[in-house]
Amino acid sequence: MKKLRWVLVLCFTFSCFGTGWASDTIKIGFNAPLTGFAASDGKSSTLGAKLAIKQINEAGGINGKNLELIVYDDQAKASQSIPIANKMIGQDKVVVGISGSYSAPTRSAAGIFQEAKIPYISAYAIHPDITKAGDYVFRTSFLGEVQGRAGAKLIGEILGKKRVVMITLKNDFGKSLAAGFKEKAKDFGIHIVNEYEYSIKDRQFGAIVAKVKSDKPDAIYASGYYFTAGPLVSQLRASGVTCTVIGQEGYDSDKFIAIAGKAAEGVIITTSLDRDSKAPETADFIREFEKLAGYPADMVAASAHTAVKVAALAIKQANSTDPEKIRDEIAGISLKASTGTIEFNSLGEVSKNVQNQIVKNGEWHRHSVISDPKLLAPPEK
Amino acid sequence: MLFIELFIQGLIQGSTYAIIAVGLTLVYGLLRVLHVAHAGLFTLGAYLGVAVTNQTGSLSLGILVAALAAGIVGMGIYRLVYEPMLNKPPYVALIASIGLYIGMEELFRLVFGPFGLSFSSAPLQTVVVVFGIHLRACQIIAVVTNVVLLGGLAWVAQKTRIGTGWRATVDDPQMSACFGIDPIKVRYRVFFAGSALAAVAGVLVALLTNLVEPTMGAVPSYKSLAIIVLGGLGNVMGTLIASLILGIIEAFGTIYIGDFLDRDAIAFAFLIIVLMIKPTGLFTSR
Amino acid sequence: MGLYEISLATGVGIYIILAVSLNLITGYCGQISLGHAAFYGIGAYTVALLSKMGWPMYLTLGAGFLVAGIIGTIIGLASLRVKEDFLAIVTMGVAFLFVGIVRQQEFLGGEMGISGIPSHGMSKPGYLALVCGFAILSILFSWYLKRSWMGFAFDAVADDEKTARVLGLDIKAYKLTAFAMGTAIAGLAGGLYAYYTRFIVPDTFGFIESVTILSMVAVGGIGSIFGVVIATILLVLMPEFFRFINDYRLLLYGVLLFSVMRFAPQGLAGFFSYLVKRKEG
Amino acid sequence: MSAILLAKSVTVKFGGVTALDNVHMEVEEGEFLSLIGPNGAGKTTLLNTITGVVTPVTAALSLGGKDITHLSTHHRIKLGLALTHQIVRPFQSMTVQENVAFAAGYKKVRNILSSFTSVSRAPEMKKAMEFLHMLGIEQYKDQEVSKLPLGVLKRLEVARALAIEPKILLLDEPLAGLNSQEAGKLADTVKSISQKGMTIVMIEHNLSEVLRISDRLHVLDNGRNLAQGEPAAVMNQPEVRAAYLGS
Repeated sequence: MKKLRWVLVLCFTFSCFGTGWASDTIKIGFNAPLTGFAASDGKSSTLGAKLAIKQINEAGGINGKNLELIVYDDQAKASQSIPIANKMIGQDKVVVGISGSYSAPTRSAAGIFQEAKIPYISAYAIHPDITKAGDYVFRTSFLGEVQGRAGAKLIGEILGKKRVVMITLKNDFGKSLAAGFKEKAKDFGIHIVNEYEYSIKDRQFGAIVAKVKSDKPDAIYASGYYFTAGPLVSQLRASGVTCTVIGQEGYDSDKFIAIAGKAAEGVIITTSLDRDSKAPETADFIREFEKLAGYPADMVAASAHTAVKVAALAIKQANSTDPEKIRDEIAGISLKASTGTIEFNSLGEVSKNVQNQIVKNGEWHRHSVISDPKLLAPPEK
Repeated sequence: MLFIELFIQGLIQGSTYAIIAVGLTLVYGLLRVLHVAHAGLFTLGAYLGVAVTNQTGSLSLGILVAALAAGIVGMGIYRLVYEPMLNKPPYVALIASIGLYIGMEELFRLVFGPFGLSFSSAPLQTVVVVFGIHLRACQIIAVVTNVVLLGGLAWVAQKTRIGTGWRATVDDPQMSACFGIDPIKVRYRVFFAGSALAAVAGVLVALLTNLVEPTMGAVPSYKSLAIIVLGGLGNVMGTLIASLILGIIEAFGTIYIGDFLDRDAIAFAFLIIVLMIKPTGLFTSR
Repeated sequence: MGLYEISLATGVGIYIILAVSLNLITGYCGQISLGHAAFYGIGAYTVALLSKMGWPMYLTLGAGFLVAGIIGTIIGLASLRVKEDFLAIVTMGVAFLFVGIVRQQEFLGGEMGISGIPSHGMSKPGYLALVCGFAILSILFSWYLKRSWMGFAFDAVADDEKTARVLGLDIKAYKLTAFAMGTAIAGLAGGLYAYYTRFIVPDTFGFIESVTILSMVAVGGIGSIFGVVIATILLVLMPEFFRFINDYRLLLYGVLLFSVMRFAPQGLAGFFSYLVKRKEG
Repeated sequence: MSAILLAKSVTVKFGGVTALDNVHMEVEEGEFLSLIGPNGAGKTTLLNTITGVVTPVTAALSLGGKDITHLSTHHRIKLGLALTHQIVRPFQSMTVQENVAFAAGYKKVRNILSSFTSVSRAPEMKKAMEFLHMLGIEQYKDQEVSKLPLGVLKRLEVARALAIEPKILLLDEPLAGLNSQEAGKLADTVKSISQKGMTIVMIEHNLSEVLRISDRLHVLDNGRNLAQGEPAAVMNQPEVRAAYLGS
């Protein structure tokens, strides 16, 4: 029994050696939730980023040097991403940071990268404050508000449904989508019958489903991730609610269809990964990702892949590892990536088309595209 | 119409809480230990239930394997974790149990992957319309299993010799030992029964949501603690009733005071109000 | 000391204040609290709101300290009515209530939390010095408390309430004092955290965080000051050292918690005094 | 001599059972009163009612002339009451000397602020030695309580109760569990404390010691006053004999 205590102490002291031995690779930092409730998105985004790194290194790297991805687990918690950001900047000396995580950790890391004047790209976190941290912070996906407005156009104009019930996931993702949706609902003639909120930990929605049924809406605008939307949609259908359900990029994974099963048929989502896209970047990405990961690509993987490609191109064009030069290159970049053409405005936001996907016999397929620059314009300041 | 549906949904939710919490209240009644890792057995049961059903195609075999495995693991936890800590202050077992739960959650993620498991074709999903209310077979079965299992357990506790043995050991282990009841055997039986029930609850929830994830035990791990306090510690019937009441309050709460308190806050607000009025919980603890 | 080390040290400093403050309640007075992060949160939100209104730092930190202490006393009053078995679960309820309520109030930023908290205006090393100053202050305070007659009274309450009452001790007053002091200092830690991250979300102050703090006190050895401080440093730095094995970090944390409680239930303090005794013996 | 402790019309019910039925008891300053009666007569319940541990249905309690019926236990203790337990309850985390020293520091823990400002324990530790010496257990002063024999722990209880300098000391079966030789010695010690002027009320079944050291007896039988007065006279009363021997 005594020996065990000593073993515990010894193994702990041995582990104190850091891993920062010098090498001639260009380091890119990557924080993602590898453990905790968001572990699935963490894994997808990390694999998406690793695919991009593999592709770039196989094509000869950048100016003769290979890219190295430094991955850290932030458990989707703000308190975890602060030391990570400082470690990436201070110890690993990354030239660019990329967030493959949710909004809370991304927001706290963005402030640190801005202060250290090192460019930081958010792959899919949608909180408006991220890019407000400063001119060194960029985002390759559209904001929650923008996607919410697209949802209003999809329901009100494209589908022509007027009586809508909103089921909002109570976190920053759900709240900013709802804000965008409400902002444009009237313009598209939508009457919001009711709005219900649920917590990210909920999987059984008996009460909300019962109330929605009594509201008898034409359509439901429900925000959530696949692990909440899957059960929600299947319980809606099982209780006899037949109207169309509109979701967002949070649903965008084959796991959603696996969970909801037949109930997923006909669900439409606003996202940025078009499975039926003819564009080579997207088609290649979908094929390569499935080969690497062993499961079909999802929006989170595509976003991380895009963010790494943006960083790599910027380093190549800057032809140097000076963070300031890389930042300027990112700001002026124009790249056709798996999630659309990436061009940043003065605030570091992108303006790209919204790909609407629909579940048809168990697979995501293109439903329609929204390319209304005025509607989808991200904030400037 | 809406009220009936909310009431039924509350019953369904309450039933899953009850089956999990009953194991916990028995363990607490017996050892005064807050067995947080009990929720890990709930998740273990869900994983095994779905995995076996997907392989063999038979749900009943899945439930059986899940219950048996969880029961054995539960006994193992008693022997390796709690037995050496019985004479230690209560927080020791509490922290060890929380550490164990975190470890179990991580093991599930490492073994089964972060994406969670679903039924290849979820059984018991046929919809039955009962005077206008659409209910899935699994929802009805959840309530029925709860009533049968807990009713049976309460009957065993009241009427049979084993049951009285359990209750006697809860009241006074030394005294019941004088009457030939081996308290150690009773503890193993209680851990087996409680863990098996948690596994059954796991499979039931997997049927309701068709999603098994490493962290699915997080909510039950703390909510069932609130329930065993409400239901009176070690009191099976009390736990059943407290779980159903909580399920119903949560169902109505999410709709009517949803924008003031979230689901967990409603449950704990209810608990604290009850404790302020009656510090020993809704029912006298055995 | 690079950026990384400073941010880590500041985090450790804040956690030391938190663990020492919980040790006052759980260690000295024997009241198990699973809701301590709620007062950490009350301090953080108070400071966040007041600092955005332009209040200077020492005023906001003082306000965070007081508000958390006052609410802590009220919760303490409620907890006096409850049997000690239920106390842990009632305090757990407090953790969920706090997050549940804060998440719904718009003026507290709801889910989005509060961002744009003004900077403390000091350099990073300067702020680290301030945090360490407060940490040392709280350690000295609890060291003094242990020596004072109040500490003696706490030992009696923790040991056997009924006997202490029969010796004329006002048990309720002492429990409330422990609660008030512990929650107030936790509020201070919350305020320091608000300036450290400059944006706060409700989930940071939930049940999981309360468990982390209680684990630091238990692993350190309940009631011992230096054991708790060492355990805090260990439990904050351990995940950092094992950063490179991302996938197994949380598993290791769970295993560490479990094995310390299984093999050294008196915690590090007990473990060291056991070594000392064996050397002398 | 005025009555230092007055307990009038004390009625206590536990559920349906009437533990005490309109009991009346008076204790004179400086006297050594023993409260006797068969098991279940309500002796300990009366004691617990006086200290406030048990809340009576009706009662009028006064200590040193002040009404203490509705005061909380620690207030009553502050007014000069002290109690030892039937089953010993030493502070496990403290040594023998610390147990008594804590009680001796009762003034310092009276209010929160004074407890915070006072640090030195030396005077109380010294005072504790006096009480330990009085009870003859000073040689155990540095020992952990968990390993000590019952006799020493019984004396520790008395020493600790004396340390808060009460006006009246309530002893709940101090001799229970001791062999006759230890019981005799402890009885003598308690008698010497009484002779120094301390008012004592003792519950005890060891009748030979009770008769030897008590000034007065008060007899209870299933919750009612049976008799009270000078020891020898009380024991000769037929109803007292019947109560003990069971008619």
